Amino acid sequence: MALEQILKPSDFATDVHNDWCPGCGDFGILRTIQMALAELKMEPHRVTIVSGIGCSAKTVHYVKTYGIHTLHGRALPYATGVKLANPQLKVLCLSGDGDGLGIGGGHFVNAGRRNLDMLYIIHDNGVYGLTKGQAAPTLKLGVQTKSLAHPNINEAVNPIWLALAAGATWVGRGYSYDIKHLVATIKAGIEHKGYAFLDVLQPCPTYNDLNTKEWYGGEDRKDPAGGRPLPRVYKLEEEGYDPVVRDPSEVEKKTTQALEKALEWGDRIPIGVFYKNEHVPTFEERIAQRVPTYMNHPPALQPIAGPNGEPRTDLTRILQRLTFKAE
Amino acid sequence: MALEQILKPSDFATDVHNDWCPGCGDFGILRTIQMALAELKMEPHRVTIVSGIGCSAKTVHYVKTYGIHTLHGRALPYATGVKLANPQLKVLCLSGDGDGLGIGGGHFVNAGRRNLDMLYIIHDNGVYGLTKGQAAPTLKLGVQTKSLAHPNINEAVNPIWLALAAGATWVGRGYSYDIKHLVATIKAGIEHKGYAFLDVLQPCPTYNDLNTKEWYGGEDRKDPAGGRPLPRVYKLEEEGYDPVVRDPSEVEKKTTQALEKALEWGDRIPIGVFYKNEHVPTFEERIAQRVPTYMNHPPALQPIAGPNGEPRTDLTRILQRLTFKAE
Amino acid sequence: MSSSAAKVNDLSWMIGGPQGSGVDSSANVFARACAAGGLHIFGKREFYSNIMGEHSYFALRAHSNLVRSHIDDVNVLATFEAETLFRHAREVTDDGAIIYDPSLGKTRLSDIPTIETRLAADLKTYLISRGVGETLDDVLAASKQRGVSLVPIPFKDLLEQIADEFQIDQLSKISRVVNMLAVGASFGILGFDFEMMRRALEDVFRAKAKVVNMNAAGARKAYDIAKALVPEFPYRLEKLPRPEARLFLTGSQATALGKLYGGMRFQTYYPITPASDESEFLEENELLDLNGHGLGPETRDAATPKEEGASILVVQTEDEIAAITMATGAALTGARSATATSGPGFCLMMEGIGWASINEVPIVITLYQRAGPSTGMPTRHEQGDLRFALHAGHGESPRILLASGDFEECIRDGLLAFNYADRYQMPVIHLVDKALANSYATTPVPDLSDLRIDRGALALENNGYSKDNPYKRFDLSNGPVSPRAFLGQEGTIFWNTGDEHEERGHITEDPMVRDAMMEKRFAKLDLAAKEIPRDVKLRYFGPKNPPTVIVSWGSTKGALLDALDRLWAEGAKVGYLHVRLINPFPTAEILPYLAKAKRRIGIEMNFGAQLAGIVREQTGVEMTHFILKYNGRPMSNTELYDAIQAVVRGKAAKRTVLTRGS
Amino acid sequence: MSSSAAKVNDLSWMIGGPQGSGVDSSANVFARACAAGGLHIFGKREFYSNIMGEHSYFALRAHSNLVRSHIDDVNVLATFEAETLFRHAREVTDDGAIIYDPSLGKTRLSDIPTIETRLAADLKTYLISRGVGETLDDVLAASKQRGVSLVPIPFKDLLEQIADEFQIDQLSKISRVVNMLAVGASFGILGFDFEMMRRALEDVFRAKAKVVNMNAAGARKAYDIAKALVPEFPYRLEKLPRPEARLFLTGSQATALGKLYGGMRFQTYYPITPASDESEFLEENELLDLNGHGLGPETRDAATPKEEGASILVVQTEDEIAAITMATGAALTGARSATATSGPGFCLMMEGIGWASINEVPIVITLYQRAGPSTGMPTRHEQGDLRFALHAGHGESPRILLASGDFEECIRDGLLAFNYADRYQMPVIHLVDKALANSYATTPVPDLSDLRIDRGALALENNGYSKDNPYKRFDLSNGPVSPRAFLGQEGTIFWNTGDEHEERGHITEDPMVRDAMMEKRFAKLDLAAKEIPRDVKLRYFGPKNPPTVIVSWGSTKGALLDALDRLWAEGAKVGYLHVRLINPFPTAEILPYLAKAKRRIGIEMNFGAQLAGIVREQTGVEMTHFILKYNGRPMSNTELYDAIQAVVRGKAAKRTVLTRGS
Ligand SMILES: Cc1ncc(C[n+]2csc(CCOP(=O)(O)OP(=O)(O)O)c2C)c(N)n1
Ligand SMILES: Cc1ncc(C[n+]2csc(CCOP(=O)(O)OP(=O)(O)O)c2C)c(N)n1
Ligand code: SF4
Ligand code: SF4
Ligand SMILES: [Mg+2]
Ligand SMILES: [Mg+2]
Repeated sequence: MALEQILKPSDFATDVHNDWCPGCGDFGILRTIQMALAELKMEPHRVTIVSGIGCSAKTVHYVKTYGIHTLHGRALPYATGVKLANPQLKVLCLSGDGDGLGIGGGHFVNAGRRNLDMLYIIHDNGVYGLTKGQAAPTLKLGVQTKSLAHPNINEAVNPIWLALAAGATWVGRGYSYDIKHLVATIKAGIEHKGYAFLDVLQPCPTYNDLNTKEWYGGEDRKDPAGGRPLPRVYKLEEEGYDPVVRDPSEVEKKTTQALEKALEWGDRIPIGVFYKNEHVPTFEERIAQRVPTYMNHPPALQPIAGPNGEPRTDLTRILQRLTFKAE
Repeated sequence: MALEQILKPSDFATDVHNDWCPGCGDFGILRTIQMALAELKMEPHRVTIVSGIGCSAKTVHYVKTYGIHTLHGRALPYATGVKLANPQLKVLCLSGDGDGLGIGGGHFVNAGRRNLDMLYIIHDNGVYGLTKGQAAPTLKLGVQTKSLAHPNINEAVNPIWLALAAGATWVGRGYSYDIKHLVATIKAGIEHKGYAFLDVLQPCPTYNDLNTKEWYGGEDRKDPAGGRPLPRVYKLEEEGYDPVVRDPSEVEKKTTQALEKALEWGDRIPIGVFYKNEHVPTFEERIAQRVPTYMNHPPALQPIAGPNGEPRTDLTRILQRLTFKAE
Repeated sequence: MSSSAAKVNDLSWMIGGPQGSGVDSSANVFARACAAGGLHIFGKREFYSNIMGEHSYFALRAHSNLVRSHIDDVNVLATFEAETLFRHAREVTDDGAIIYDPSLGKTRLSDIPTIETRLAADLKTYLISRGVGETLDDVLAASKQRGVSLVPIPFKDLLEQIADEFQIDQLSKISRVVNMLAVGASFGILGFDFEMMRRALEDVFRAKAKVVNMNAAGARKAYDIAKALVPEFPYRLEKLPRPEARLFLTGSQATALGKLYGGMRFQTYYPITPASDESEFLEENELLDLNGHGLGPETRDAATPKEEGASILVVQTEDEIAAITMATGAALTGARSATATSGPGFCLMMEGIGWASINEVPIVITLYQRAGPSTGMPTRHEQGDLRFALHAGHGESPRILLASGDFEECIRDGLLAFNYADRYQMPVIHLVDKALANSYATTPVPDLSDLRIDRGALALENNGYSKDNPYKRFDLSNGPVSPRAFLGQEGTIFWNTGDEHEERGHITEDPMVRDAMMEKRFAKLDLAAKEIPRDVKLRYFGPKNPPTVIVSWGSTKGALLDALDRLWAEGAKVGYLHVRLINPFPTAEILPYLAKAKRRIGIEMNFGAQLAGIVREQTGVEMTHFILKYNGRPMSNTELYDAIQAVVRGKAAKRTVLTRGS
Repeated sequence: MSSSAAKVNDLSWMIGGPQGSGVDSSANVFARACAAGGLHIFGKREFYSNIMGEHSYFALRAHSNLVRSHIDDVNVLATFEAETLFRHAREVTDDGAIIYDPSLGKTRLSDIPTIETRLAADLKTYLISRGVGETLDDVLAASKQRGVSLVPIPFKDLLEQIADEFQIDQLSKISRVVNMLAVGASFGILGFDFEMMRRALEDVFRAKAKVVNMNAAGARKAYDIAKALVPEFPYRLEKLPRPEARLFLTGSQATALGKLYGGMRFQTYYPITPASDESEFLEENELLDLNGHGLGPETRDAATPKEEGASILVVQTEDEIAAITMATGAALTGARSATATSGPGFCLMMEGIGWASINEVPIVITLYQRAGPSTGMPTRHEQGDLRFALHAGHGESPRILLASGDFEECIRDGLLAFNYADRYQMPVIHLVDKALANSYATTPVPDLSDLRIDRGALALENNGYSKDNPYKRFDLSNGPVSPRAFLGQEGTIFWNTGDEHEERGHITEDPMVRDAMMEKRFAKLDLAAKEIPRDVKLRYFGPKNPPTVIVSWGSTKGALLDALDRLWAEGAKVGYLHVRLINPFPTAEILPYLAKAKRRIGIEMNFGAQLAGIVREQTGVEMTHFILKYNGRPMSNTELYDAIQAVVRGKAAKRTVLTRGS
């Protein structure tokens, strides 16, 4: 398929019936992924999208690229396997907040340590959507959505902060109703060299009646003058925030700055890129240091058999150490 | 057993043969735990120590308290279960760095969200000791201990940082060869109201030939004047560092300060208390808000049967909603 | 599609509509109305793994006697939307009725994106075979051809009237009333006392008087219209006088009740369908009463003073690994402790189960089976986890497996699971399944006065242990069961480890101690096999020494008994062995039933006939026939009746696969 | 304790000492010296789950013919420390010898804290029964009473001499030489050509000439002393001329070689005993050569040009959940991909295995069994995971189980596992065990020229798929196997999901598609049962139609064949069925062997006789006898010989539990 033809988001759409609730924030994420892939002129078959389990995870069925809908909490290791075996593929990974930060918390931490070149998106809706609205790890302590029998008893985890602690080299946040900004952010994440983590604020109108579109949009606090809502969400880049580590010596400063921004919530919720550092070698680069042919001959692209199935791996060198020969 | 008699660390010792390698840093941790319990006048049977799997996890067999040696990576949830079912017990939890931060990473994150009143200690030796020296999550990128075939390919995780991100309300670090300091730190951790996390630098002379006692002690960089080694480890409290959040408004400042300290490594490695915040309600307190009798009648201490085994739970109220009565 | 004689109080009713549109509460109202009228109800719920919009339906049976299963036929199909009609119209009996919205007549099959390609093709073939087109009107016409009564209800008009009456500005605000109109219409043609429906509405919407009135007003209108349209409908529902007190509940609730009654005080869970319903129910009821020893108010012992402080702590964990390990930690303190999950979560509990078993910790795992493998069909039914539960965890460690077949067994096993866990100091896996969990029914309040709590051998405080005679958690000197101490108890300090251990619980690799501990652990299972009463192990139903014996387990029980009642009434000589204790397997008790039978039928909701495999492994006896189902929909009384009859008549292949259900 | 006739090249040798003190390299040198002399070697390693200090030992057999197992008797026991003597002196045959340090004579049993209480008590009883005290001298005296030759070696003196000669300032720097002294002394009494030992030292210490010389010098001294002390020792080792080329390797290495040869290019692991040895071996050999198609240099095809860029990527993951899922992700790209683990890790792979099975992903799991349950005895042997592996994961999904019994099977199955995974598009669980993994032996270089790589049905690029004829990953139209495409391939975009799916891989809950997919998946297993060659499924050894047939699997093979060789030589009519393909179970092939046998013995390293259970489940045939062992130590040729003989002679109970090993 010639690349020039793939320019429309609809080229990334499938005919699969979408069964999200009306008004679900996931629609925005789906659309922006399709737009970003189109704008980046990606060939659909060169892209693999991996997801966990949850409402969010169904996304892959609606995108016309290879789509791997895996197990609850395991999107990251599956995606890692795909990328490691064939680093020439573009890999996106999607999780719900329960999927990525609850049951998948251990992988979240360890993916940061690798810095593999891929983008990981968490659909942050504060609830376990598909199992009917239990509190997810991003829901704040003491709040009570309509789906809960009691106020939430756990402190929330801060995804931005955790990603920084884990070692992600690009950390961002988007909002699923700001399509234009989200497309740009997703594109930036895809283009980052290394492991990029993107938290997307994704209202779940069915179960989370607190962090709604109206709330993020500030409908409850109208500008006394014009009567216009004062959105809670604001853009980092519009306030001159510079997330980029331009020199390794800046790591500490830029990290601390990102951490401070990550603490903001409530009246002012920053979106945009919090941190970006391309001075850390990617996992692929680290492997290539040991195995120089890795990028061109990764595991997926090595011939292993001759025309008649003859095994082509030559074990001579290894066997020499394990063989006793006649005198 | 009258409390006054339990004053010697040896009262907390068992006759079980200790099989750690000579010079292992675990000895120091074992000894300091026994000392701290003695100094705090704890009754042995009121204490339960829970551990995962690894060299470090064997500790519980050498301490005369209830000792629960569990599964690799699962010390925290077991300990959580013990404490939740009987909050009147004193619970300590021990892990190796692989145990707590590798396979147990997900629980690490979620334990912070709860703020249960217990102390969690990680034996930080940079390697998977009991499986013969593979790189553990705290080993730095690119270094190569004698047990590794190749330089370490993963970035290290920063336990202090991660604990803060997860929400631990007390975060400290000790060094297993500074017994006095470690006893004091462990005691402080035990006495903290809420979830306390303690990272202990624990040399593994058998597999980690980089982060050795000599290295921490600075034997390789002697003071040019007196010829004395210049230790890498230094004490936060000796430099006037104040970790305590005295008012909720200080949270951000004290956290940032702790994060900055957590980044120090190499020439100067801080030990002591990084952060302490008792303004966050403990998990026990959160439960008691819903179930006022929780502390006095926790799950472990409720009568469930009459003298002849008659079930004593009265389901009348629940059944009323589920019963149709004759007109 | 079957008989057309007039029938009183023997009805199969179905309502369908998109998930989240209020279909569930209308089914609830229908059921409660029937129950209020003294009828028995059995309801089955089918829905997609989806939150909103996909098709869901409720199939209800109402009867003067106890009903324990659904049938394939539908006598009355009620809905306000098109998809339900496309999907289910063919299931309506020739003498049945369809309640529908006439304004949807022009809807085409291809307008419904949620109908699976395979089903759409199949439907099209059907419509062509009937010589009609593919609109809803065509579907209705085909039904009418067969004799089905059509009951058009002008849903929108009625809604508008209600909006007017109750001064509602936007129709969308009362859109859910539409479901109650369908219920009202149903009762109209069935001639049921409308007052019962009003009562049910009050029950369901408790505090909200306006909602009750609005719904009642609408339903009444629909009732009258329908009644006028089909005055002589062959099916009737009639109030029965003075029924005894009855429970009306789901299998999840029954299980929860049994566990609470058994003294459970700690439960962990990670959200998962269909298991989390139980935990959420427990969470809502966390504050408990301690009192007498009856299940219901009638057995309360007024002499026992009411005590304070009873409660259950339900903890939502970060995953199922934490769920099982946390529950085990809690069990060590003496609290009766459990976790509840379904297949994927159970997968994550393997190590935890092994640890509990080697450390002889009493812990209960309630396993709500659903259709696997992998994520499978999360909201659909299966009994596919039997072998996995039996062999859960690497290496070899004992556990008890109890599988409940109906609500009373759910309650009893909920309590017994803890007794066995305590007495034999090992994990008990209590198998339930989606069909049981999500079906709801009326059932007489069971007499549980025989139930007692048995905590097994305990090392009490002030126990006489001393330095010279120290407490040994895994004492080998007095039979396989060693008295258990709780964390925090004085004088009984012990250790646990997942490693092989000596008597105090410290690690050992001594080959002889190892052998002794392995033998100790498994001897407890032998003990359980000896001690557990026969009537917990299995139940036999049917004539003595029949030529045909069915072996089955779990929730097939309801459909089997209902089907067998009919077969027995017709004189069929069929026996049915319902196995409830799967491990230790009741080999000796089962053999006599099988040895003499000419035909042995394994009936299970799975592909592999798992129980039959265990039976053969343990007894050497092979089933001669299998009736299996694995399409995610529970077996109906109807298809079981047909399939068993075919076997009895010698007309069945060795393996019959049931495929009904939509 | 047995025969006392002079024996050439038939020796059982043991060396013991604390973990980490160099015992392993001395055993290695002993073995290599023997191998260099043309002898066959079989070595077994026993050690605690400990890093340093606990007792470990190596039992080696040296023979002119192939040896496949250990025996219980020890002919020469060599050590420089006390614990080994306390533990093993009783195992030395009456005509054997003990090489020891005379300066330790006064050591008391109670001085050794690492000896288990149970063992210490047992030893004491023994010493009392011999009328001696409890020092090492007493132990030696008791041995001498029996005729055992005592060979005191002045280890410290010799070390000092070496230190002098080689100008070593601190004795502690050469403490490890002490082990080689014990080896030298052994060869001294055995009269073996010392030159072979020198060669072995060169082999082991390659580059380090000084180390070689030092060790050789010391060993020579000990050699001479020992030779002088026991000039007429009945056991002798003699060089054999011109042996054919032989492999000398462990089971882990054999398995790794098979996998590499089979084209594996991606392996994940999380550290665990005893599985991680394989992954670490692979990691050390990550850079590969691509070339001809032989296993060894002799079969290299010079015409095929050497290609660049072959390598295997071995990834240490954060846990075993990541290990299985990451490997599965890699497999989707077309790379032959595997993970290797042991019980606790395998527990964490349940969901991943189910996902791979429902998505028909070829993935290999090498399962190194060790003694369970739970953490169990991590460094000890067992075959306890068979049932768990067979039923791994909730719900029902197909997988293939292959169990290797010896090194050649490890190599072959290493490759075949991938072929079957690709051909039947499902997980293959390759069962190995601790005994196999950690034993090392000489073995003829196997002829593998029959092995081919079979990737199964693939959807090639430029495949003619189009919008109207789209690629369907789970195409139902052409038999159960659908051509597989790789991620990244053009024209074959597909989806995967753990949910039940339709042909393209999208979620479905359609009951009929569900049935079709279940049947498709299991039909592949039927296909495998048909296609997999009989000689992979099982091997039968022994006479035709014997009255006694043994059924066994896995690494019991070596000890069984060694024991049977003796029994056959004595005329016993015993057959042995070695089952290698456990699933799909070769029912038809196995039945004829069992049907006619009067006695059927199930021999397994587990408590529950797991394979025997499967045999009964599948064939209805029950074993008449069981020979089982579960104390963590592999079955010896000796105890198997005795136990089988007892069965044949009608003197055995139904269940014989073997208990030898220390
Ligand atoms: C091991 C396991 N446990 C539980 C589940 C049940 N489950 C399905 S979706 C889901 C929660 C999804 O929540 P989240 O990840 O936040 O995604 P969302 O639906 O909110 O997008 C859970 C717990 C599962 N599939 N697997
Ligand atoms: C599920 C599981 N995987 C692997 C292992 C094997 N294992 C035992 S100890 C250990 C590593 C221990 O390392 P660490 O936690 O750092 O503790 P240390 O020995 O260094 O104190 C591992 C991986 C196990 N017991 N369980
Ligand atoms: S439940 Fe919430 S997250 Fe899921 S589809 Fe509905 S709105 Fe979206
Ligand atoms: S291996 Fe390391 S951590 Fe383990 S006991 Fe030895 S020195 Fe300590
Ligand atoms: Mg969510
Ligand atoms: Mg460690």
